[in-house]
Formats: sequence, C-alpha cells, structure tokens
Amino acid sequence: MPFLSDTPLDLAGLIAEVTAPDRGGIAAFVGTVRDHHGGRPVAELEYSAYGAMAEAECGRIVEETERRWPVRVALRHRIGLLAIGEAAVAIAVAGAHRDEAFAACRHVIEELKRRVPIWKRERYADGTVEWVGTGQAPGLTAPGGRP
Amino acid sequence: MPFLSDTPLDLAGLIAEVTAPDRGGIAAFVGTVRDHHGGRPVAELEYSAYGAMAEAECGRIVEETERRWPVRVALRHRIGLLAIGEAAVAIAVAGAHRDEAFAACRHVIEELKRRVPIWKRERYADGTVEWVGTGQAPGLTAPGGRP
Amino acid sequence: MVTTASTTVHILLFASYAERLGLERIDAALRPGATVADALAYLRALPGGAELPARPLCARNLAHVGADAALADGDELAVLPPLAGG
Amino acid sequence: MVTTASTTVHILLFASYAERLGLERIDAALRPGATVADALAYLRALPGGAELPARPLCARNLAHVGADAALADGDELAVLPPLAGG
Repeated sequence: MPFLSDTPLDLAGLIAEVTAPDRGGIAAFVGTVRDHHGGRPVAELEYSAYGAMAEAECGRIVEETERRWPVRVALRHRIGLLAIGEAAVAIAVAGAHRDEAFAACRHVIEELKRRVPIWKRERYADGTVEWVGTGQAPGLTAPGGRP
Repeated sequence: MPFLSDTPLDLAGLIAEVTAPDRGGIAAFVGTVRDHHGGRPVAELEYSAYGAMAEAECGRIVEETERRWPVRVALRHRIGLLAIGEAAVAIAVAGAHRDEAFAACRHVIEELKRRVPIWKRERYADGTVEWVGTGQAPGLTAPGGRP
Repeated sequence: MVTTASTTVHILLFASYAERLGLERIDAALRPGATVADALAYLRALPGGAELPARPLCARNLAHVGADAALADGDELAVLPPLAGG
Repeated sequence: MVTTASTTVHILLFASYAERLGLERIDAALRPGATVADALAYLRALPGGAELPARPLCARNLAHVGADAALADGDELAVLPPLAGG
C-alpha cells in the first residue's frame, strides 16, 4: 500500500524520492488537520479509505500527471486516527522548471480530492461525531469528467 | 540575517514556522542546484548577496505577500558554496485554503527571483567559472514594476 | 440463446452509507445485463436503502463508473459517500 | 541661496560588475541635485566602467530605484548585475 500510510507522513522523504540533479524545482503541498470545521471545534479526526481503490486511483493520478508534465510525483495520504495539526496528505513534485512543478502539484491535490475514495469522521469538542463530505460525489460519474 | 543562510536549508523547520491549527494548507517550494546549465555540466556553485538589501527585500516580499493573502510565509535563501542537489531556496506558505497558499507561494518565488540581490557563479566541469544572470535586471527599475 | 444464469455482484458500502444500511458488503444476484442503476435499485429496497442519494458515486472493479455502466458476473461494485480526502 | 557643498554617494558594486571595475566600493563626490544617472556616468568614466550596461539595475539605500532618482549626501547606491537568486 504505497500511497496510504497509517504512520506520520514524511515530506522530506517524499522530496528525496522525486528530486534529481536535472529536476531542480520542487513544489510541495501538505494538508493538515484543522481545529475547526463549520465553526465547531474539532477534537480529533479519523480517515478511512476503500484501500484497494484508493491505491489504484492514486497510482492513476500519479501516472496521468507524469504523462502530462515532465515531472516526478510522490504522494501519501494518512489513514487512521489523526491529531489536530498532523499532516493528512503530503505531495512532492519535482521538475526542471517551477511552472511545471507548481501546475502538476496543484493538479495532484485537486484530483486526489475529487477521485480518491477516502472519508473522514470528525469528533467535536462536544463529543458528537460526524462524517464529513466535501460534496464532490454525486456529479462525479467517470474519472475523466468534472462534477 | 534571518532570510539568508550559509548552512543547509531546513524545509521542515520552515513549515513548522508557518503552520497553525487554523492554517491547514501548506504550499512549499524548494529550488535545488542543477547539474547542467546551458548544456554544460556544473561542478559546483557559489551564491553571494548584497546582504543588507537582500534581507530588506525578502522582508518586504514576505510583508506584501501576507498583506495580499491571508497566509503566513517563511523563506530562506542559501549563500556560499553549494554542491549539486543542495537546496538554494526554500519557501513555505500556510493558509486556511490551498488556493491562497499556492498563489502566495508562487508569488514569493517570482518576486524573490525578480527583486532580491543575489548572484551565482558556476564552476563547470571543464574548470571555467562564470557569473550566471537570469536577465532580469536591466528593465527592472522599481520594486512594483514588471521588467 | 437465453441464459438463465444470474449475475452475482459483490457490493461494497463505505463510511456513512455502510452505517445507514448497517452493512459493508452484500452479494446481489441481478438479472444478466444488469447495470449499476439496477444494483442501486436493489440496495434501495434494503432496510435503510431509501436514504441513499439519487445518484451516488460508484466504482466498478476499482474505477469510477456511471449509473449506466454494465455489470458482469463477479464484478465488485462500490457505492461511495462524498469523498473527503486531502 | 547657492550651496557649494558636494553630495557624497557611497557606491557599491557586486559580482560581475565589481570584477569589471576592479572595485567593490567607491565614494563619489557629485554635484548637489545629482541623480542615479549622474552616478552611473561617474562610474562609466572609471577604468572598466564602459562595460556597464546602458541601464543597470540600481538600489538606493537598500531599495530598487530608477535612473532618475535623486541622490542625497550620504546615500548608498548599489549597482546590481542581473539577479540570479532562487
């Protein structure tokens, strides 16, 4: 399971994976667990996934991105219980030029949010628990289409 | 001299500087020393700076960026002798939303390249040494204007 | 030639959908030529199934598909609540 | 009232420009009311100064300025080769 991780994410390791002497520009993105959601204080958060598909979909996103831009991509998403401030997702993209690295990094996080089957359940300070959806799903019917 | 560093850059440290519970999206950029320039193999590279102005200009870029977007910015540029693959510049930008983090991170690297007085001298595999310019200078006459 | 064999589809439910229907997996025997929409109709007839949205996100054999996609015997069909990765 | 005092400007040169003129710093006594362009003309008259470009990047007291910016006594004027940070 190379894309999903149940241990803390290591951005420096991802950067090392993609960097090379001819790829001098590295763009990265890290998404961390926020302390509020919809005005309510979040105590902790659990990510779960449809593991086999999440791995396949992440693999497709990386492959499509590396075909579209001359870059190398490394990507990890955390699953399980996370504390506030911990990284949920980390992406590193290296290319010869920063234009490509930034564009490809942005593409990877957008596609991940749109396509990879991962869910989160937040526990709030008042003890209530809730599945959190980004509202991406209903319109998305094929990997190539926009909702 | 907070923005210039003569020791290896620490992206994780920069990310820690800007991350907060209400700033969950972190965009980062790292520029490393490439092994080729204009088709010639580069052996090593030395960055020098007009130190006082580089510090002032980096400070102005950070301040302008944090005023334009609701983000926090951390920025370091290496000076001195660097080996191939070492990071020359590292930027971390954290915001509540990734749109802002990406836009602000991109802005910082563009402005740094355009405005901060740093120079590099490359030593090539054949022993020759050359000052490398990005051709930014002649048209730039004021901090707000584009070349 | 008329085939009388049914098409067995392994349906997976996740997260809030698994909670609403109280199950994570069910094998459905559908008519040959059935589509994703037929499998969803099958789910809607189960207890709690009426709570599924009109057009939930679906994946067949680990890839996103639309409601009109055909299902073959042995296919895995996952019904996915709104995604929340990243 | 006519002032006869001159305007002393501390000129700094860097990188390739410092190499071309063989100096990193020179104090220039310019006429009162002198501009950056006047300081550049002063530099061009020095050995190697003709190699400076027509409109080099300049900074006065740590901030970028154009060639028509005025210089005051004690100002620091830096003449900057093409930047190569990042």
